[in-house]
Amino acid sequence: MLRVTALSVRYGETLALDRVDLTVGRGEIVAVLGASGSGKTTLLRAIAGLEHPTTGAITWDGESVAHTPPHRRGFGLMFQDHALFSHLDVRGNVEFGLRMRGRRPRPDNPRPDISARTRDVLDLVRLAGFERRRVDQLSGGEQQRVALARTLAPSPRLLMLDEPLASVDREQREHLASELHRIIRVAAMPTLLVTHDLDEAFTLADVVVVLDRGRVERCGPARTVWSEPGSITVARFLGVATELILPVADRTVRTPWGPLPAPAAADRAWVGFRPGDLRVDRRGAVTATVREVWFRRDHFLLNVDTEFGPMTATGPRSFDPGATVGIHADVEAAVVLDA
Amino acid sequence: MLRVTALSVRYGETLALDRVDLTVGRGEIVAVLGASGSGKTTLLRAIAGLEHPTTGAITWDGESVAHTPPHRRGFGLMFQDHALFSHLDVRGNVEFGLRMRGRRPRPDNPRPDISARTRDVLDLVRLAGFERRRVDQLSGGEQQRVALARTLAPSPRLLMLDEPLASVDREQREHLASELHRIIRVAAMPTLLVTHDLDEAFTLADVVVVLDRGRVERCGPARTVWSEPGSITVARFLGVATELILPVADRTVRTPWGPLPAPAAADRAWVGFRPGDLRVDRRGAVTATVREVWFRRDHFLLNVDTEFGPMTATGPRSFDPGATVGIHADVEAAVVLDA
Amino acid sequence: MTARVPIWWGRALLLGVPLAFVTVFFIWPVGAILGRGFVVRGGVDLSPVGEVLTNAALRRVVGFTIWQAALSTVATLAVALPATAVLSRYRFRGRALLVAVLTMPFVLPTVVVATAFRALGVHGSIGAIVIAHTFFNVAVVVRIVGAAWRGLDSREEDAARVLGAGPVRTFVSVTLPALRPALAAAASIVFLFCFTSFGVILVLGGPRFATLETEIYRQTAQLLDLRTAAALSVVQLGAVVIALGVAGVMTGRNRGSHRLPTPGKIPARIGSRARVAAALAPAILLVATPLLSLVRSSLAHGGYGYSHLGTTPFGAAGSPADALATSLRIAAVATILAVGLGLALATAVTRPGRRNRVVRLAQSVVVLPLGVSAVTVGFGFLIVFDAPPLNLRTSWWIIPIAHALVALPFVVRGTVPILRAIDPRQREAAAILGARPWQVWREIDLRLIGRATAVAAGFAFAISLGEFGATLFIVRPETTTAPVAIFRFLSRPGATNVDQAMALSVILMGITGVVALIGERSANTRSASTARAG
Amino acid sequence: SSSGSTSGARTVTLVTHDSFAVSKPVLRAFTTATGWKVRILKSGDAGAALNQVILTKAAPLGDVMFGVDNTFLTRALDEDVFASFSARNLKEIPREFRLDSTRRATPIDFGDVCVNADRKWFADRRLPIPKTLRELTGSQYRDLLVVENPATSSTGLAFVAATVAEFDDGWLDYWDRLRANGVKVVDGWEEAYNGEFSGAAGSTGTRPLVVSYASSPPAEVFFADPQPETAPTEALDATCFRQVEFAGVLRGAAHPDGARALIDFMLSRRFQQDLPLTMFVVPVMPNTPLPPVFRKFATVPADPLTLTPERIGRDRRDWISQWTEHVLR
Ligand SMILES: Nc1ncnc2c1ncn2[C@@H]1O[C@H](COP(=O)(O)OP(=O)(O)OP(=O)(O)O)[C@@H](O)[C@H]1O
Ligand SMILES: Nc1ncnc2c1ncn2[C@@H]1O[C@H](COP(=O)(O)OP(=O)(O)OP(=O)(O)O)[C@@H](O)[C@H]1O
Ligand SMILES: [Mg+2]
Ligand SMILES: [Mg+2]
Repeated sequence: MLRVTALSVRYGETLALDRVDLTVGRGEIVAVLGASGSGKTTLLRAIAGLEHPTTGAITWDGESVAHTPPHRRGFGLMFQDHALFSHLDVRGNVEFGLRMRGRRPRPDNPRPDISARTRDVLDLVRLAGFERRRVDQLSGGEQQRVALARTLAPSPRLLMLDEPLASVDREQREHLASELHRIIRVAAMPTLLVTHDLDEAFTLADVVVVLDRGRVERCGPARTVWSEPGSITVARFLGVATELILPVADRTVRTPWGPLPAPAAADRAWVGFRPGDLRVDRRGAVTATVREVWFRRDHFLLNVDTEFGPMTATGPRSFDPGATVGIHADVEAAVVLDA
Repeated sequence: MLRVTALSVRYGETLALDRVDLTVGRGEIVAVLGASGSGKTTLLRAIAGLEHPTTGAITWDGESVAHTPPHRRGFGLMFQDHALFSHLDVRGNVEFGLRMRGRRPRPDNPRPDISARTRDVLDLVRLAGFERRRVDQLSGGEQQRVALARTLAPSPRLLMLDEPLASVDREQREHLASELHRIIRVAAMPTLLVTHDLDEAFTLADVVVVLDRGRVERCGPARTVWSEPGSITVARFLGVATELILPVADRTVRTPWGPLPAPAAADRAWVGFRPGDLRVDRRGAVTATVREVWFRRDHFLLNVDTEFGPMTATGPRSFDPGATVGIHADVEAAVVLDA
Repeated sequence: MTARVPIWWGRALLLGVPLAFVTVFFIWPVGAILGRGFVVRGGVDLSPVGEVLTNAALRRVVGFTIWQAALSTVATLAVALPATAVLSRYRFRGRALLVAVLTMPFVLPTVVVATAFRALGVHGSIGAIVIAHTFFNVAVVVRIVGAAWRGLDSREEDAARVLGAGPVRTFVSVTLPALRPALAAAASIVFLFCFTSFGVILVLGGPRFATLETEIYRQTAQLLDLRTAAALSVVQLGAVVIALGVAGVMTGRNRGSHRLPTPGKIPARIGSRARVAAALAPAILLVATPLLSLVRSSLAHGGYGYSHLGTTPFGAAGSPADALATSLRIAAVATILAVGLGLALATAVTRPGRRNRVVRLAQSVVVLPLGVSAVTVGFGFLIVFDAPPLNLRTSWWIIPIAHALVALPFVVRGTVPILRAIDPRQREAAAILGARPWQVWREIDLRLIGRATAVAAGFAFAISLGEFGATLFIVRPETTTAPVAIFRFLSRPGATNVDQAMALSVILMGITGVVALIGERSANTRSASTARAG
Repeated sequence: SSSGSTSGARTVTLVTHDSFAVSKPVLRAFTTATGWKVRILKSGDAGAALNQVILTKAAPLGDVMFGVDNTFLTRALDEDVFASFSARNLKEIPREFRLDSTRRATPIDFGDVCVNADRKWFADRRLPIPKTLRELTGSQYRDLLVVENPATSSTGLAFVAATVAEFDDGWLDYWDRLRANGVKVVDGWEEAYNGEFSGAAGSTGTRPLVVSYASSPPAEVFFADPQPETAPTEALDATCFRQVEFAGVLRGAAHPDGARALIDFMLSRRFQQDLPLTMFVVPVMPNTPLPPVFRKFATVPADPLTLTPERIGRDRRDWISQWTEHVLR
């Protein structure tokens, strides 16, 4: 089990990580989310031993790894920019970790069959037949899958993936995501997953951590974090596009679509909706004027103006800008916070 | 206007592009989709003049660019792996293209437009204040935005973006996507956009091209391609997850949810559904056993087994594996093809 | 941002052994001989330096030395860079052979080359000096810069072209900055060679031209005026240190974009053939013409020299074949010493981590032997290695050690720019995958500098085969090397002596070419087979 | 310690210059006769070798030094690198060679530095070969002479000494005239003889007059294959400056016995006889039989130019700098 306590990392002036606390249990998948530059990569690098924390502790099963060099930690890290070995072919890259471990076969961990394992992980990432290819002659997605295979091959005791599927297409991504999920559960491998794809994060992760400028802004079980972002920043980050400031009376927020319990004894509350929770509907309680319409394959996304301010809603069909529509809300799904 | 005719590119044994035809009009955004390794990057590189086509022609406004070297084509290409200049800082990277266009500084006002333009594009990608940073000390998303800014800065006459937003978070991505859309429309810049994000593709693009193993598998207006993928490969690529082979009689496909017009005079048809078009519903016409459930933030994704085969559907709440549910289909949305 | 090297003593050892070597075999003897010049009755008297600097004639000598070295360096770069460009970018038949030919001059004794140049009418002017220096040093640029150029990541160049930079501007604004460390390394070596060049100045320039090196030789070996010699040596060292400082500034900061060298990516096509030929022509003409004229004169008298390789001339210590065998043995030992120590130092210097002053100093110190007169070092050896345990004055070992000192800078300067350019993430990835520090070195660093190391080893070998100035002072009859033998043949009148000298020169040059060819070939096949088989 | 004797075998170490040579059987004869093996350390040219000996006098490189000539003799004596030693045959050596009255340096051989001429060149042009130094400034010999730089070549220095001996205070005027007459200066004997002189075998040189040795003509014959009937070159008697080479026992030598034995041997007939063809010098011992090529082709001038070692030692520096000013600048 990995435990990170009050971890800070500084690059010159930049405080890239600011007293981060984090726990990853056996077989648990923790998704690390956060805006660009919020410190996700830095967190993984620090855990791997590639950055020197200015403060804080990293322990594995209760023992500090501060004085364990990276190659003895037994952690796997898939780099965001892959960092493939340009002088080795695909197979050379994938079997690298196995060869390094294999030098010291221990009785409890006998020298694995390197080529069989290499074949297996290459099958997994659908790159069978690419063994002899030079890595700089692969497409972006192929490179990313080699990097993933290379990280998985030695079965690390902690798996850290930095945007593992950013460059692969949707079909492959779904395949790989479910395969990863299976592997992680079977091997009970604690996993830290950095991703920008909320679907991926919330599909795979047990726990979601949201970083903001180096600090942990929110941490909790995936479903809870989704429904209770806890702060406006996190709410925005998790897709809240419509923000309303609404009056509170009797500890109740009065929304156009009905009352909601207020979070605190203030006289105003912040109420946020994700686009999917606001629908264009003839019976909608709020009248809106269409400003912009975006095609979203199975629906349309509408930016509209209302008496409560701008809203972003979904609709089943397109409307011309300037048209008047009604907006209906799924009040249950609203995120309510202190204003 | 860019026209590509019968373009083929070969890497040794691999035929990376196979007689590709393509047209991009003024102000038109063409999204290039395709599985990993299907030749998207190769297509952009060939148009930019960085790969020598084995056959085919590339013309701009009717004139061949075959003998125009890359630097005279005036095309902009954002590389999938960024290819930032590691010896230059952020500003040096962004203004590189402007300097190369040879705007001479005047004595009274040295390089006015270069620094103003640099500031503008850096503002656009939200990297104001990063001018002096070394590019290898940026986070992945920051690097990607520098690459985007560098490509946009000289206002190329053709814009080619290779997965421009793969490493930026959802919020930034939506911001950048709408900014890009605005810029492209205002400058009427023909654009080729490679992306793995179907949302992005279908939101931004006028025309969608789907590549498969170097060949154009489908090409057409975005909405048409979405509703009529034209082939099973493209249908799968565009999210069809449930595939049924159903009997045809009287030129009508008999689905459990009602009849559909058959595409041809065969006795069986291929019917595909996207997960969103199959819903768990008490009144569903098909009885199914739940196999797997995935949390999808505002809904659940269910893999179920039915008498017609496995299906992937969505549901409002979670079910335990083994539970029996009904499946309802939005038959209108089905993709029907020859079996 | 960097992987910690947990065993600090490992690094200390990597740094310490080469530094100890340089200290014992270079700094100590040179310091001792300078001490003889400066220490007067127990006190240090530096006034000779002032005298040298105020003496108009000597000031002229200093000025001329710097000027001719700078001019020669520029000329060498001008001739060598176009050739380097096509040799490292294009793939065509005979490439490896060309590289080998360009390397040959390196081993030729100056006396021999002078004969060839004189026959071509090139002598007795500053032009002759510059041409001869270029002839000798083209290989330095072609090989050091070439090794870096081949490993250059071409993606940034693509980016520049798409952004509107033509080939020239792409070269200036993207390629050149990336090559800068290697260029600085090569240029500083060439500069030092020309700066301390001895034979070329005397033989081809003629007696009118005096440089610091010739003055130091005269003051030390002929006049035994150690005071003046020491002062001149200090001035020489000062100039060398300044030159190295300039090179250091030129080197700039690290870049992480070196990849596995992929030799000759672009097959030379019809259109580009002419360009390839044009770029190679100056270098080939300059190098091949004197070489061919040498070969021709070695064939005089029905190839007497070749048929009498095993003949010990009357009164000589051994036959040409004996000298050749000695040279090869010494060169092998010197190469092993130089490559081993050089790689250790290069590794220590480039290991990620805080760069301290010792490390930066170490890099410069190893280059100094190139910038100090052979006679100073040779005389220094005599006065310090006169007692056990380092009673080496008359030992066989002193020769390969002296050669290794001269070759060391090639190994260090040839590999450091490439080690620096290795993306640190590659090492990090290896560490994450469980590679211990030495495994990281073996699997990443060594693989990527394979070619540069082969090149450096080739240089070390060639340097040892051709070294003359220092060898002459420490050689013994039973350790007569080929260049010394050539020199001795030529210092006796008579046709058979000249014939044997010429034949031996051509054979020496042939061996160098073959060694270079093998190195080139094996580096090529290694990277090719890596690509294929891993 | 420096002679590094191995397991009982007695070894005497000889420090000398590059041009030293001796044939193997001769050396073996010495070992057989005395039990001493000889180790030879060649250490650069004559000047450099002596300077190394001087530098290392606290811990001598070897036991014997051979190759100090009369131009360097005073430096060796002033630095006191030799121990005194009277060789067995010393008395038999003609007085003219015994230049060290303190009996530390023993003369072994001598040679003459003379202007050499390419006979064929002069014959082809029907031009008389010059006879004296003075004639060399004649306009018919314009651009024909090549000499060595006295700053870097001992041959060159000997020739300068020859002009001093001949012209005394007027030597610089002579050089001015030589310069005006197109004398060419190169740095070493090798370039002068092999590179510039037209008479050397296989040379591409163009100048028919060169400062070389009286023994060069026999060497041309000896090292030709096959050997010609007549020498292609000749040395000009009246231009010769005599160089005498000395040996001495090094002060502080580890094996002074061996050293003394070796010097005695150098004056023996066996060694003296070997000298002409190994080093192309003439033995100092009278009545040593000379090899046929020497008898036939070598000149031994009866009245060569000479200067005392003291004079050379005192003025050498000034000569060189004045010469450099007049001839090179
Ligand atoms: N080597 C470095 N030197 C200085 N600053 C750095 C360095 N690496 C990263 N930073 C800065 O530290 C902050 C955190 O970077 P990090 O790479 O951890 O972000 P990230 O969350 O991974 O972002 P992204 O999603 O864009 O990859 C950023 O502001 C970045 O600019
Ligand atoms: N330099 C090269 N040498 C050989 N094969 C190459 C080279 N570059 C690409 N390929 C191959 O050509 C095919 C097309 O590559 P390309 O980079 O165009 O794919 P892509 O569609 O951009 O994929 P991705 O989405 O993964 O980036 C791939 O199979 C790839 O392996
Ligand atoms: Mg990151
Ligand atoms: Mg691609």
